[in-house]
Amino acid sequence: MSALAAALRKDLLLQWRTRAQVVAIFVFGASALLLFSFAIGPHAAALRQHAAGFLWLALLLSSTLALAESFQSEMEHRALEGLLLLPADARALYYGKAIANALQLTLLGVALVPVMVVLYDAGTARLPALLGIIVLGSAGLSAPGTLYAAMTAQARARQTLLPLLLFPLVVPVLLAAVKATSLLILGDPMGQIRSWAVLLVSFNAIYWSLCGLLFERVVED
Amino acid sequence: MRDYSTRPYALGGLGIALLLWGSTWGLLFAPREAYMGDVQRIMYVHVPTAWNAMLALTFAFACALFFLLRGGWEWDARLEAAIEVGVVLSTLLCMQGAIWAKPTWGVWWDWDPRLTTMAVLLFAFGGILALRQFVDDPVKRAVWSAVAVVIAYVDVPIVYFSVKWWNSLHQMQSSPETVSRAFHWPLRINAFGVLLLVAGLIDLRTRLAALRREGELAAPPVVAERATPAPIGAAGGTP
Amino acid sequence: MTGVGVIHGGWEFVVAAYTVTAVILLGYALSVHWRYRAERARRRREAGREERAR
Amino acid sequence: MHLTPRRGTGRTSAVTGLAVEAEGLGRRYGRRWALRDVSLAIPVGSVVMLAGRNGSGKSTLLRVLATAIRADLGTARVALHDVRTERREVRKRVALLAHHSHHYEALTPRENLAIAASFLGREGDRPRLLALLGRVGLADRADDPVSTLSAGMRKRLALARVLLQDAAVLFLDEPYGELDPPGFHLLDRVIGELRAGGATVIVATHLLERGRALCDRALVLEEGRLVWSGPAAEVPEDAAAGGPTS
Repeated sequence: MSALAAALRKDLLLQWRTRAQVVAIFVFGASALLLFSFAIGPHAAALRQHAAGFLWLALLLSSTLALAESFQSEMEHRALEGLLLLPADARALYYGKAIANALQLTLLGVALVPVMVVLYDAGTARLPALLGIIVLGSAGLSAPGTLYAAMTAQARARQTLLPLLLFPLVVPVLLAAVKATSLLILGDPMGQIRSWAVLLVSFNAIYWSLCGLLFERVVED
Repeated sequence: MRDYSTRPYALGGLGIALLLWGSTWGLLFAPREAYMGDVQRIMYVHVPTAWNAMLALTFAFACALFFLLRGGWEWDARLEAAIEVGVVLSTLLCMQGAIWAKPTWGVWWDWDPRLTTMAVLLFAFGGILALRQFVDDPVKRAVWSAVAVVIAYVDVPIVYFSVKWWNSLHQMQSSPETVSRAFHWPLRINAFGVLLLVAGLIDLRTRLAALRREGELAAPPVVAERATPAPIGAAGGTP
Repeated sequence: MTGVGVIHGGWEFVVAAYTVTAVILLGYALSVHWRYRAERARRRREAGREERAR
Repeated sequence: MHLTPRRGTGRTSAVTGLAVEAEGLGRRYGRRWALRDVSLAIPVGSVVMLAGRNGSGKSTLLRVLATAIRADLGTARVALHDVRTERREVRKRVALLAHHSHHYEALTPRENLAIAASFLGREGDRPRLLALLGRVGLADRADDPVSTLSAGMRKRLALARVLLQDAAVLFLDEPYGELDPPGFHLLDRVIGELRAGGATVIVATHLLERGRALCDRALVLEEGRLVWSGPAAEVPEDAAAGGPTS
């Protein structure tokens, strides 16, 4: 457990020290939200109808930047190899990085909500539920995303490869998160949000364990 | 290196023969379906493609597991073949699905959970094919694509259920398989036809992958070439 | 529930489905065959070159 | 400051007396064999120079022995543990000073060492970290981001990180590269102290003069093969023709 604590402390320190990048990624996400509204046009009803979808699309696009960035510093001077040779347990390194990425994506998601409320007039009173969905969605993107970021950071054409591998995989996260968020915004008469939350939780359960198992094979030579 | 490999061509040939037989039976002799009319005949080729596309991707999953757990280059070659054939079949399946949906529902894509899942798989495994292009080290390429196949395959049931729930509001699920007994024979013949053809394709594509691997990796050094003096221990031959 | 009642005609869709199937399956089979022969020829040339080099 | 006693196999407990033994090691990169059939045996406590031209496989050999990369052929045991099946055990007893300095650019030298210490399970060694940084001449830059450090200073940080691991077997890959003359003397002192502490040190270098003075044995690699081994004083001049100004 202490290795996980050490890894998490390392990743949070790294993220804090490179926080300018996180702000830049937030601006990218916010500008994506703006562009989506131009694509639809100034019809308040339509914008409000699709607000949840735009929020999660913006977060998905920003996540690839954040995930790729998170492994840039690991590969720069083979810092990750340095840790593995100490030795540091690969699983601890994975969970440290994945948790830090999930926190960062949650932060991004929370920061994008006010932008959504303003641009699309799409708010919700059930803020705790919204936060819960954002946390589950961010974790769902971060688990496989961190593993694929570690993989593509060592390959050519990494900017295209990460989204190419990640997006088809996280279709269930996108579907569930968008549905749950729109139920919060547009109302949930039949109380369906529970089933979407269950789907998000099961996706996370599967991929947080599976990717932890496979991470060592990806980073060891 | 086997000079001439007959097995894949034999399998492929037999498969094509079965396909021709099943298709002519389905197109010309099978009775017209009460409601669907002749459009239903697309089933005789769509359903076998669906079964075999899933089979090919399941075989890829098995190859990935064998490679990760037991190792061996032959599993990597089979993995490459199974992924490529799986992607080709999934592409074909989505095209057939669209051609089937237009007369039936008036739109090219009706978000049927099974077909949509195959479309997601098409992009997932297509991405893995791209991954294999962009990694130069053969060992890394083999391990990473095996890992990616395991991750993508485990996602199949989740994608299916999420699309099913997501889509269940629109309309009752149209199940193309509601096929009465009289229509079974052409379907079953075509299913075996595609199966044999796919087996032949995977077999041949595996040999191609194995050949490429051979070309990529240098053979082990010949011990006889060792330059003298023989590298004795640094401490002058102590144990 | 089968949509618009009995569907008349629709043969053009059936023909389209079967041609697409034939084109893709046979096209892919041919591409694998050609790539395989090309690779084998390349391997044979390389083996020859290594032979001469030794 | 004398190094604390070795972790892992001390020089007395080793049964076979060999810190590093390898048999038929091979490693290929695509069509080229970087290491071909290398076999060697290095007794505990010896300081060995690994010489050879660029591309002779020096770095590859060190990285295989340090378990940074896999061997495609052959077997090797370092500090009595197999590099293929007991990587974790090997890594507890081995340290590698590589070309890449294994640190985080955005963090400071003190933070980089603290991270390494936390994984080594030695959290409370803050004063020791500062002393270590002082020893390699980075005391005044302890809190500047590593991105602002020169190449020589990064090499010193990497050296501090290697010393932090307190290893029984050390692989130093071109340690003199990028160092200035004071850095040379620092490294000579460090190697001397490691020898005195009973560690086994393998130094890959082109500086034959320095190697003859410092090391007791030498191995020469050529095109991935071990072509000479014997006392360091007699290493043939052409074996590793020249190199940067010694």
